[in-house]
Amino acid sequence: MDVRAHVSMVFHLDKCIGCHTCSIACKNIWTDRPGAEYMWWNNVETKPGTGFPTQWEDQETYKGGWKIKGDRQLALRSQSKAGGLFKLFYNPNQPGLDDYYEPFTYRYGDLFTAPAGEDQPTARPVSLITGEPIDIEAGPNWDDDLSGSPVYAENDPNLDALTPDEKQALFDVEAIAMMYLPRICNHCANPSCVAACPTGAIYKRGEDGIVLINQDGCRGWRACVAACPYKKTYFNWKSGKSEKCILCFPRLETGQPPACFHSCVGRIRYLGVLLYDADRLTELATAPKESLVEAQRALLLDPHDPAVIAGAEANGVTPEMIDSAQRSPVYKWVKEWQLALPLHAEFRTMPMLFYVPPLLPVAGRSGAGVYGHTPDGLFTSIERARMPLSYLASLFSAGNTKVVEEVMKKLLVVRLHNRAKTVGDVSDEALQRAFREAGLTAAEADDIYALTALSSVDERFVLPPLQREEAIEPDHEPELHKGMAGLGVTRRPVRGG
Amino acid sequence: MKPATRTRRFVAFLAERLPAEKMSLQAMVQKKEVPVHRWSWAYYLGGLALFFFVIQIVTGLMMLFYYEPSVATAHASVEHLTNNVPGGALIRNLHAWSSSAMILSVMLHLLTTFAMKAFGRPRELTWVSGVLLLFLVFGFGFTGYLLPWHQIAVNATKVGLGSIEQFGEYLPGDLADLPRQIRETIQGGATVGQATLSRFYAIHVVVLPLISLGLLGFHLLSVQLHGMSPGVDRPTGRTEKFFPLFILKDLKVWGVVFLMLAVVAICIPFDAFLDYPLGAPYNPLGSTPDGIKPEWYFFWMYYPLELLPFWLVAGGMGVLQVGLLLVPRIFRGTSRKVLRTLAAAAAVYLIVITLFGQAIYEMFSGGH
Amino acid sequence: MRARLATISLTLALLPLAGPAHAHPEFEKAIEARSGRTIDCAFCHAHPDGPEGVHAGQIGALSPADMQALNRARTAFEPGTEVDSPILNDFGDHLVTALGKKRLVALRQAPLKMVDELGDSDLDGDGISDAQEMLDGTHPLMRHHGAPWSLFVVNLQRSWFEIVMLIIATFFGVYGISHLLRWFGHEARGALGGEEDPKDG
Amino acid sequence: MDAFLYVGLPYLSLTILVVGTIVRFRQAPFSVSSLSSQVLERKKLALGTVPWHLGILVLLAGHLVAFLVPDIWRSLTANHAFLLTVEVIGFAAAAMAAFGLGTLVYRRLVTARLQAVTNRMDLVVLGLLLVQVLVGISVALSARWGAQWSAGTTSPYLWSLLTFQPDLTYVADLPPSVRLHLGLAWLTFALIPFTRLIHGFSIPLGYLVRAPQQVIWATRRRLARDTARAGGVSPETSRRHFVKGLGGLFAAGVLMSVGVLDKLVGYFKGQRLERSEQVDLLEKKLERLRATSEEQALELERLEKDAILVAQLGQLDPRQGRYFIDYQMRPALAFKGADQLPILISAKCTHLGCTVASDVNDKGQILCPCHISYFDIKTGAPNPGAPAKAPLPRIGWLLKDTKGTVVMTQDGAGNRTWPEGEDAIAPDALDGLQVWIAKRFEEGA
Repeated sequence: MDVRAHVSMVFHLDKCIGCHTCSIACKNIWTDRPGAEYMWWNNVETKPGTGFPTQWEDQETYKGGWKIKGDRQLALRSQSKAGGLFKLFYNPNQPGLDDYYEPFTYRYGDLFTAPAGEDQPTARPVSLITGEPIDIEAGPNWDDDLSGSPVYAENDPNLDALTPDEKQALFDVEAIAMMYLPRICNHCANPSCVAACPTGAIYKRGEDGIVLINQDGCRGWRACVAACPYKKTYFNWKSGKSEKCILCFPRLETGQPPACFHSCVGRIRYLGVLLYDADRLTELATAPKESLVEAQRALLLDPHDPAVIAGAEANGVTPEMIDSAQRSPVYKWVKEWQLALPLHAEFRTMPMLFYVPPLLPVAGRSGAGVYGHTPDGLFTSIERARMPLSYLASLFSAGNTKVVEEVMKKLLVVRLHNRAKTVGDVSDEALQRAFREAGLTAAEADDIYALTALSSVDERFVLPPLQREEAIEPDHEPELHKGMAGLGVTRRPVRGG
Repeated sequence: MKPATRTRRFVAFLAERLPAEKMSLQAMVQKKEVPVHRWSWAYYLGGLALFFFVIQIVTGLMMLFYYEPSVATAHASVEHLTNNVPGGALIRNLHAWSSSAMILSVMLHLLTTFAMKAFGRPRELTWVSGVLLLFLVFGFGFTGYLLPWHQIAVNATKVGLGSIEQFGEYLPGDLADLPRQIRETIQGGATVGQATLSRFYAIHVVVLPLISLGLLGFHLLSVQLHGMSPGVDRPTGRTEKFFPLFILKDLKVWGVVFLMLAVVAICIPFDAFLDYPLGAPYNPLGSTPDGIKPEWYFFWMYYPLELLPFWLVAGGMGVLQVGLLLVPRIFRGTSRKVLRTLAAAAAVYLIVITLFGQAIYEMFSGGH
Repeated sequence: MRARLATISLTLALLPLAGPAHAHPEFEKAIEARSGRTIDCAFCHAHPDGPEGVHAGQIGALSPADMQALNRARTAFEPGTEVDSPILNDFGDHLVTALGKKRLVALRQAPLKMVDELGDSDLDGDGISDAQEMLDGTHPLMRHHGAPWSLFVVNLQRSWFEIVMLIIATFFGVYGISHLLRWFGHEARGALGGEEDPKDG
Repeated sequence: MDAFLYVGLPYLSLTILVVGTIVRFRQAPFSVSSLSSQVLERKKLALGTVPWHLGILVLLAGHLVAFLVPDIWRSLTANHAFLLTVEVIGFAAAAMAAFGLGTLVYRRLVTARLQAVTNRMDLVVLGLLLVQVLVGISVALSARWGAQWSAGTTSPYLWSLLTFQPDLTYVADLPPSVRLHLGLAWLTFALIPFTRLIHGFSIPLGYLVRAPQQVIWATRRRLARDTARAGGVSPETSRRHFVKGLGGLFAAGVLMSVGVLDKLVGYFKGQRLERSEQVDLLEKKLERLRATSEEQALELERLEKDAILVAQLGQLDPRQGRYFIDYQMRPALAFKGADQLPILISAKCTHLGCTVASDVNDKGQILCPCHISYFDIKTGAPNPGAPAKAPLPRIGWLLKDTKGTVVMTQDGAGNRTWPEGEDAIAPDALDGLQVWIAKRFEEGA
């Protein structure tokens, strides 16, 4: 058993209002510079929709993630080892700028300096790359709230999993349902970007699992961009290096939550420590598609188990980290209550960020324009949901609808339990039956409710300051290990000759 | 100032430079720490020079077993050592390579010490003793060069000693003869001959080693007393124990350097770089061979001597020597940044004149 | 007296053949131009000032027996004759033996062409052929004189075993010291038990 | 010019290449990148970069093989079929490279987005490479079978550079196009550290063998494990390090002493010399002793006698000085002057005391080689601007006839006397006179 700690996050999608505050916070801190304007380390997508970059989930085109080769062997979808070297010159799977969007700004100055004339002066959009005026044709959230649109939503690759009827139902004008999906780098336990990097500049930090790109080591071969199925590594066209979300490690190391977490108005994010068994990674990553979610849960270890604690200590996990792991909200969501699910587990990268699927668009039923919440129709309402379970399953459980259904049932029971308490129109017997079917106890439902709705920041963010410098100091020369500190840019990032 | 206060001040000065309370093994060895920063490599240079000095002593002693310091036999004995004695060529080669390496590391040591402002209070005496050691090292080079008694060596020595006499041109009246007398005292006769060989031999083998041992002892003692200079302007975050951490690291460096030295000494005879190898013994009637040059470590003053008026260079050398000794006084208030620039400039001068001196000389002297 | 007369007559008779004795300026110049190294008569001659003079290794100091040897050497017109001239060093003798006096005289104006006819002899055994040493301007009779790089290569090949052993020994030494360092690091940390902050002082 | 282009430039650019690359990788690793522009423009890039890289890699490999193993290569290319194949492959690769590079240049010049990432050096590099490839093709076309002849010309030239024995003869007779190709290659090398070309040094071959996942630990896990387990450092680990440390030192010591001991013993024991060697050695020593005794004899002679024979006047030569030792045991030179009388002059340079050479040049001067001073033999004066300022002292002499009578003297200042009257010297008997130096002329000089 090789116990390692991992800093992990949970997004409670029921609470996301799609306001993009997280994206803006992230952009202002990290990617507001030439060459990185088009990067959105954090972005929020409307689902169904094509996302950013367009159709990123379509691995037939982009070849991200892993595939099973032969007898449960993992292989990169994007390249073989020798082929990786051949693709140094030109990588057919790398998205072009048009798959993202051409970054732009406006000539605001024109508004003030335009000579007097007939027409109202306008600020023309100009490209941030060429500086020339352009017609804006796309943006990072171009499909915002456009679920149901023929251009965007219909091209969502996840809809392939749906039957024609379900599709039809999804796009009924009156019944249109949508959800928001905030995305950052998943800091996967089995990252394909790391495996694809020819120079070995991308790495995973052993102590907290954060995946970083050594900017001094990166040679701009762009294999990671193609290999990441989430398209969360970006190529900085100016510096010629790849960049990605760093999970705000400089903030984590000083005890602050990441910027996206910190700015989230819906308080949808939970951050904590998970312990996982690195020895079982290969075995679990090659599990059959329908049991991938199970496999991922099996990867996570119980932080209260003495054997696990001993293993963690033996591996150099600090007592503070173990303590955090025991109080981790993430562990509760993912493992205890089994409510949070990995995004696209079928990419087999073992993403370590998890999502609680949204109940509202599922359970909401138009009818007479009111949402019905009767215990009778409780679980049938899931089956008749506006957003088909198979769609959610395609997103969160590698197509296994059973997993999503279980989650939905639990979420519904929590709601029912609280309705019984506050409104009182739910019979005790029906409630008990619902608890039984969902496999939940009243106490757990209370806990879930408390963590969902009443939690303070200290309950949502449970992590000791990583204090990496101090951890390093006894053995290492911090000066010499600058290169291992993520961006590691120690001088002005100008383009090399 | 009253004599009493002057004495008191002098005592106080000495007390600060040689603090008796620190003169214990514990203070000098156990407690000593070496700052860790990006200039830390410079702390190895002094140790390296010491290491080369030890090699010089060992190989020098070994050569003494065969060397015969007489005009008639010196050359033949060196030739015998080189050609017939098993390992003799290697020992001689080691001595030659290591002498160059020692001088190089001493020069580097001086430059880095200067750049790191390691001569600041209370390390003035350390610096002064170091500068004296530098002079001694050049003295070693000069005297040792004569001992094989071949044509080049003797003529080079003649030239070297001859420059003393040139001072006479600038002295008035009766003093004008003084330099010649000094020169003849050094060489023990009107010309470079047996007397010179005997004197140089004695100086190279006995006098200089004894003085260096004394000075070296003082130098090392004061280094241990005051510890390593911080060397950088910003306060350094980390230090490491001198004993045994730094010592062991030092040993590691020594090991690697010895490996390199040995490989070089085994594979490339030092003579191969000279136009005139051991060659012919000195022949007083023979003419001086064309294009004789001193060893590379004298280039920095040899080429200026060739190109510029003698009085200018001689004056400059004098100023430099005094200046070097007075560095702790002169540069008391200078920032490390400026010192670093000065040291870099000096290094550039040394490198350029050593590597391209001949080309520069040919360029300016009309291609002879 | 008879011996002396014989010597004088022989010397007179062979005077026209004494040409090569004056060949050295061209030789020196050619080699210096080729290699950039200065050489002197001692490259081939027994005396660094050349054959003429009264000192050991010069004609003026030769005994009658030496004179005979000299004359024998001077009459070695064809290649292949073993000579032992009192005014030449081994390399000079070798040149005469390898080329023959005739050719040697003929090559006076183009001394570097001698190189092609020298064969691959290596008199000093330093691993660089005499011909190459001539081109390099390094002494063919001195084991420790040669073009540094060539010598390096040759000696590296000769003493590779010693050098490999040296490297291994150094490796062991450094390995040992590294471990001692770590041992000390552990001991120190254990002994100090955190009571002493390494940042002190 | 050739020496600069084909000896100076190569060393210069290789030095720049090595030093510059090291400095760049160490000091500015962030600037080292392939600087791909695929994200900005991809269609033309695919058309350009793939053929270019494949072509140039094949070409470079070919060049490298011919350079590294010229002998094997020559014997291989002696086979006509092989040669033909190689040339065809080379041509194809060159065509590919040229086409690809052309596309890249075109693309860079016309695409608006790319202008944002194009700097002057990019253009220099593209232009240089294009010219170089085209020159290379023209070499291949004009001087056919380059695969074969290069092994006998350019390869030895490159080897001569590599072994620090540069030999220009190989390149001197090559056609201009080949020489241009070589020169441009050196120029390109020098540019590598300053341009995007440096990405060629980061070919990630390690990728073929490395593990897929890279995990970097900031803390040493084993150490941490030990610390956690023992509440400090495990004595076991500590002891292990100690033992390993001593073991390493011991092994090093044993190896060193095994290697060194016998040599030390050998050194001090000395070698029993063979007879011939012993003879040589003793001869040499004897010779030196003789020389020394000669010197001492000279010294004695100078102490004892008032006058010393230098030479027969007839032996002196106007162009070639004859060395002798004066009364102060310093070298001196004797010449015959234009008036057939001797000129005796000190040979100890008045600058730093080197011995002056004995050949007289056309201006009647002798040279001190140490610092290039020319002295007029008649006056002893150095040439203007010479390092030596004082003239070489002239030495007085006596002329004695065969009977030992002094017939003429000249002191150091040049004053002549004829003790027997000027007529006592018959002009035709001059050569028979002996030149002597006398103590009285030198004392106080």
